[in-house]
Amino acid sequence: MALLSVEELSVTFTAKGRKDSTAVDGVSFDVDQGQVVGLVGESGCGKSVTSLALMGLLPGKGVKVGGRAEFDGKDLLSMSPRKLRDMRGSQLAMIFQDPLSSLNPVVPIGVQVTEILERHRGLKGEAARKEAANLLDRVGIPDPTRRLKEYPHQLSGGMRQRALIAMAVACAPRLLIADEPTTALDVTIQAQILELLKELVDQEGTALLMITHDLGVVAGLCDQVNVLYAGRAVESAGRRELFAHPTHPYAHGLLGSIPRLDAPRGEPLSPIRGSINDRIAWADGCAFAPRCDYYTMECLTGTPELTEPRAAGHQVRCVNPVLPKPKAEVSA
Amino acid sequence: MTKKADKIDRLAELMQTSEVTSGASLWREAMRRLKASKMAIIGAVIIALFVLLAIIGPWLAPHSPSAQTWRGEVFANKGQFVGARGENWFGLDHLGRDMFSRILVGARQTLMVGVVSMLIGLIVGALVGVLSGAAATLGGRTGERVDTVIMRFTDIMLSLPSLLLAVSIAAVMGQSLTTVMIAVGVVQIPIFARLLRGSMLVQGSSDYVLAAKALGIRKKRIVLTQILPNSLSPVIVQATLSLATAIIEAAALSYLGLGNPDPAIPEWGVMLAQAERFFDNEPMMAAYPAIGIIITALGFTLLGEAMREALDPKLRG
Amino acid sequence: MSLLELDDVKVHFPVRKGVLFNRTVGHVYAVDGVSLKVEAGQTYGLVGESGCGKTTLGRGVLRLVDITDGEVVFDGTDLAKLPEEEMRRYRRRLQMVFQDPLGSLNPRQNIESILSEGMAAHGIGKDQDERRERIKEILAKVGLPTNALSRYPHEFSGGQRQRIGIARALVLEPDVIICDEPVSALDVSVQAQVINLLEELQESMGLTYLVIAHDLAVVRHISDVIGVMYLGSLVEEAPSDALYAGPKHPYTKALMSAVPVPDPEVEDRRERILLQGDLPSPANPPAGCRFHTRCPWAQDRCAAERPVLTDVGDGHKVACHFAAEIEAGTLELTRPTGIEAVTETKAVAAEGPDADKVAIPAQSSGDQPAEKKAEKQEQDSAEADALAKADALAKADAPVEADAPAKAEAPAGADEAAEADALAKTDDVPPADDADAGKADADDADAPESDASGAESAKTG
Amino acid sequence: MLRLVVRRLLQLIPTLLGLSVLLFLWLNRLPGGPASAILGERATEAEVARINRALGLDQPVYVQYWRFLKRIFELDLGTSTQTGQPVWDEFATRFPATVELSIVAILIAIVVGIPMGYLAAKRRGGWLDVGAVSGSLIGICIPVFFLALILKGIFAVQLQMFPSYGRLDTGMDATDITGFAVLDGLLTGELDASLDAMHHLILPAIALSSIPLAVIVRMTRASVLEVLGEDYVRTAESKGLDKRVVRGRHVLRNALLPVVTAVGLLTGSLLSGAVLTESVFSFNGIGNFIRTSIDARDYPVLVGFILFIAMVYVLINLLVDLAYSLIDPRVRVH
Repeated sequence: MALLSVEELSVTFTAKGRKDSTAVDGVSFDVDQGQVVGLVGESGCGKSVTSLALMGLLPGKGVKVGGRAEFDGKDLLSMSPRKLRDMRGSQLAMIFQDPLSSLNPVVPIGVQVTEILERHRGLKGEAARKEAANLLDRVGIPDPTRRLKEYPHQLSGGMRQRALIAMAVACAPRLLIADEPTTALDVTIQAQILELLKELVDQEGTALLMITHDLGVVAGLCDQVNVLYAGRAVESAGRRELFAHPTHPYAHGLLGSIPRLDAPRGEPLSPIRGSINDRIAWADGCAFAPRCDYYTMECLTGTPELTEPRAAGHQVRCVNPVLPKPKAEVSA
Repeated sequence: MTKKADKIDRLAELMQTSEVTSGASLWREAMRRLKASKMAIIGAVIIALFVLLAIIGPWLAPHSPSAQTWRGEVFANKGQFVGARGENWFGLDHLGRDMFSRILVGARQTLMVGVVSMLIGLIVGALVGVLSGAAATLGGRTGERVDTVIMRFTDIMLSLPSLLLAVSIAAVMGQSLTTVMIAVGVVQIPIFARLLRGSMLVQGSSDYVLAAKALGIRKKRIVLTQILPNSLSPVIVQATLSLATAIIEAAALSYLGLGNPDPAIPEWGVMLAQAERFFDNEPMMAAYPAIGIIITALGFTLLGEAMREALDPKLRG
Repeated sequence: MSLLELDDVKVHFPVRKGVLFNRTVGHVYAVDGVSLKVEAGQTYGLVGESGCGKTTLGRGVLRLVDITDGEVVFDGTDLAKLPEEEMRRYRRRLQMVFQDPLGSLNPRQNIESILSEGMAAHGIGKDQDERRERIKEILAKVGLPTNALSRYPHEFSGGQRQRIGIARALVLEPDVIICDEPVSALDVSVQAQVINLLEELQESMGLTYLVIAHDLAVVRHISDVIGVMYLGSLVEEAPSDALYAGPKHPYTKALMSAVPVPDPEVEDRRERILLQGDLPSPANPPAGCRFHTRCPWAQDRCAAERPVLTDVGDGHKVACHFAAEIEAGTLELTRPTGIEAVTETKAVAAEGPDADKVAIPAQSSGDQPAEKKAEKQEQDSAEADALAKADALAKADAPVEADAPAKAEAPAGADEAAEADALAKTDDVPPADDADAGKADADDADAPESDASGAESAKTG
Repeated sequence: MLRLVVRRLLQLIPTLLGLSVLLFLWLNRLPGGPASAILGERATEAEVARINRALGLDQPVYVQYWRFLKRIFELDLGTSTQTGQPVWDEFATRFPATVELSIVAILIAIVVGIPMGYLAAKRRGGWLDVGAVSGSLIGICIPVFFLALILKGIFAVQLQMFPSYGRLDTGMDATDITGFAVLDGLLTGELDASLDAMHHLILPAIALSSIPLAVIVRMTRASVLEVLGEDYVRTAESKGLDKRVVRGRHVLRNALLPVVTAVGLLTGSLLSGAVLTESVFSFNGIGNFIRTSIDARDYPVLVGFILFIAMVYVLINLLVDLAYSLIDPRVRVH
């Protein structure tokens, strides 16, 4: 049984005066114990909103959340706010994108670490401070005891992201959700943080839900990958399978349009035409149709189903998937 | 019709929903949002009524505002005031004049006080603001010095209360509505100056101003076509709000005896001030002008706040 | 004589401190001696992490930032020494494309007036009709519909806005275009469109590009020659394929090894050189080789003597005393490069705040490109204009990735989902308003100015 | 910390100097100059000349200005034409009353304003939010003296719940130490005097607090709304912290920063509000004294008051800066 299984999660925002907008339109995926699962997609595909919905961090008013999200047998979406609050920080933890704004600027770092220890592990005073220093030390922050008394603006971006990671893993959660944890960092610091995350996940056996738009990061980190477009999963497969045979036209186009460091200079990029706004509602057909080179009339007759045209476990939501020519020779 | 053609039509039809509006400038966007805000509508209605009253008030007034027609009746029974009655809807004032007519005619003066004071503050303040804003953004090292000197000067003016300013102007020019208007207006100057300067500094450090410099556009033109148009929205909001504060502050100055002594020209602030002495036995004489001032000020404040939210860049697009 | 030659260019922002009269107490060494040549029709890629000074260098070439020292020779003329008006006329031939598609277009001008401002300033085209024709041509070249003329910047998507920025540069028929992070604020799929557009325009109009970016893959794809910058100076320069095949400078090696490649096979066997600690503060750069505080092969000589950029054959230049020994593998590591480099917490030299030299502590800045508020020292009370400029440039440097464009790129017309993705913030929040009654001017109008000058980020782009 | 104080004080000098020049010029421009202010309008030419010579007004301007500055430093602001006493002494005796009134007014504004602003933001769009916002908008639009009149008319005159004038009942003999009636009562153990003083303060303080209360409610609401949208509040929630901790340590501690600055600036504007409120309640503070001075065109007092108010305003700005640098670590000086 998966640690977390999300079925048909949907999130719609209602604001007076403006028409309803659907950010997540039926996303489903599973995360097993100790597994690293990627949610990949460009901006506006609903990956961040999905993570906020799971953690119950969406604002109370003006939001409709549908579907189920079973964590360890209990449905997160229908759980009482009080019980969900008890799980946040202890069972489920989250790291955010911008270390600059994700720390309270007027409270010392030490307090922001000990407060979670007090809340979930009942540690008080000196014991909490000692454990906090250990945590900072473990995530590679030098001279941790001095850092406890310092404020966020006295630390660099990389240090702040480590402090956030220390807080997230303080109570050894079973699932860690990372929403673009290294996007706002430079590439050498990103490499440090990714290695740190990998080590923490391997040592503790924590499951990691990695949300990013960077396919390079996914290729190196995730076991299972879900590609999202316009609020719905369009392809999900194992890491090697997806990168070797991207079958949904969007995933295929995405991989073709990214410049690779190891690609010689001459090789031209094949971009996907149009932009995220050129799309249609999933109810009317495949949202990617306006930008797709393979689309036919069937694409415009209602939401395409998830099928497995290439291999078991490699799900694709497309009526005209990109398969190697000729179609007959479908490898098992 | 080839298969490909109808495929494209079907697609175009489905994409209809996300068609982008064309040519809607930011002002039109802000207007659209303004019309949708209840606060703006209520404010606009109040202001419209007030301005209408200011224009046609004198023709509507049943009696002459300054003639002391019922003088005899009031003076006959000392301290006994005539409240609302058939002929005089709002009753009589302490000199036997018809309050209702005075309120109707007074609207025009009060509007004038508000508008003139605001304009003094806006025009002079904006000029000072533009000067120091432009100097700070494009003037280089000397520009920054000019800016600091101007800012020190506005600091001084900020600490001058309108109260004392009015007294000093009254001492020089004598007691009159012009004194009040100048005093209230002058106090607004530093507020407008600092607001416009601050806004220009923010716009001045933006990428599109840097791009204008890179294009080789001359400095004066950059200030006029790039920086200024984008710096105006906070000033417009403040202008609307300062109409409200001007009317209230003018009433306060009249209360302190600096307003227009000449009773012939009715003005709500002066009427409220003069009615204060008789408040204990005839509160309504003060209530009518006071309610007029409060509702009018509320109208401007509501519209100002609604405009602030409509013009707020964070909410744009 | 190449089209654009930079000779030992330095841009130092003075840090001013004082109670009433500000005297200079130190400098932020944003660009500290950079020499490079860009041939006509060629693309020179300038790559480096935030705070390395690449954006400042780009702006220095166009004199949007005062050059402290050195020459910028363009087609035989040293731009650094030109008087204001003459430089203004030269600007027609050197144009710039900006990173933030929304922030670099005047929100209150429609596309036609944005594109014709430049022509008017340089007297191109007799009247507006003639200019409109030219604009229509250019719009077609960059792939924008002609009905764009009457529309406003906020009505376009990020990719379209970037095309408008490119059109604005092209309208003046420039020889050189400096692209400052041209695609880093765009979505991945849109990035490719703009990169291809830039390459097509180069071929059809014979343009010369100086591309500034932090994304190595993009720079490698688009550049003929790549220069790697670290803390204000060039550490290595080489033709792009040669640089990828054999990086010689330790920093370039670490940089290349840190870039993830979208291919599991490559990712699994990629050797990662992890650096310790964070970038030192450009206001207080380490002595000798700037990189010695983090270099895995740092020797004593590196801390004493600053290496010079020397040509080691077929255009490959490197600034490192021991480049040959490292390449031959004969030099021992003096610092770990594996995971222990990340988790070991002995105080790294770069961290030690040797604050004696200049008021700003060494450790004040980090790698974080959006880092604004560095550690407060008594220097904070200074009206540090230098840092306000440095702060603005640092922001421009930020490797703002795809998700961030959700904010920058959410065009009004687009569906709300994009906006919703950046929803975490309650959107229509009225800003803290002035205390309008009475004269209690809450001074927040002053805040941006004092904020910027108060910010102590010693980072410079 | 000292550096900040020194820096701010040094920056005051140009402002105060500029102000003194302004005042000096204004004083000379008075009709007939200071002489007529002392002798009154009907003075003869000879008398005016004699006074001018006596006051040294025939000296060159800069000499007069220098003497004017010297007198200010010696806190010699001239004598009030109404009372014949030195202006400074008049201020000294009356200022504590206005300070006491202003403190109570600001306390009311803070104690009521901040919770209301917070609740309005928390229950955004609810009836409390709409009520708080419209209430504060109306609060700003009511002229202070009219509100004072209504309060006095209803609660003092008709309902007799509160005294309608003065600082203490005539019969009450309270020993006066600091000039703060409530405080003196507590110090000397005369609790009844202290209570009575409080009783006199309530109505004028409520009237005076109308505008600061309105401003604080709207500012707290806006600030809390903004902070609620910040990433670090989301991080706190993601840690599953108790609601109390999120509200206290994360939301309020950040949201109240701009409010502190605003409170500082509002106290500055209270002084002019006090002139109106005190005259309605004939509450014997500096405001009431200024009201009578205006009627009597007592220029030395008015000039003195402008300088006095400038110094108070500048002092308050200094205190606000210091307070702000104490609570916001980002600006705190190491």
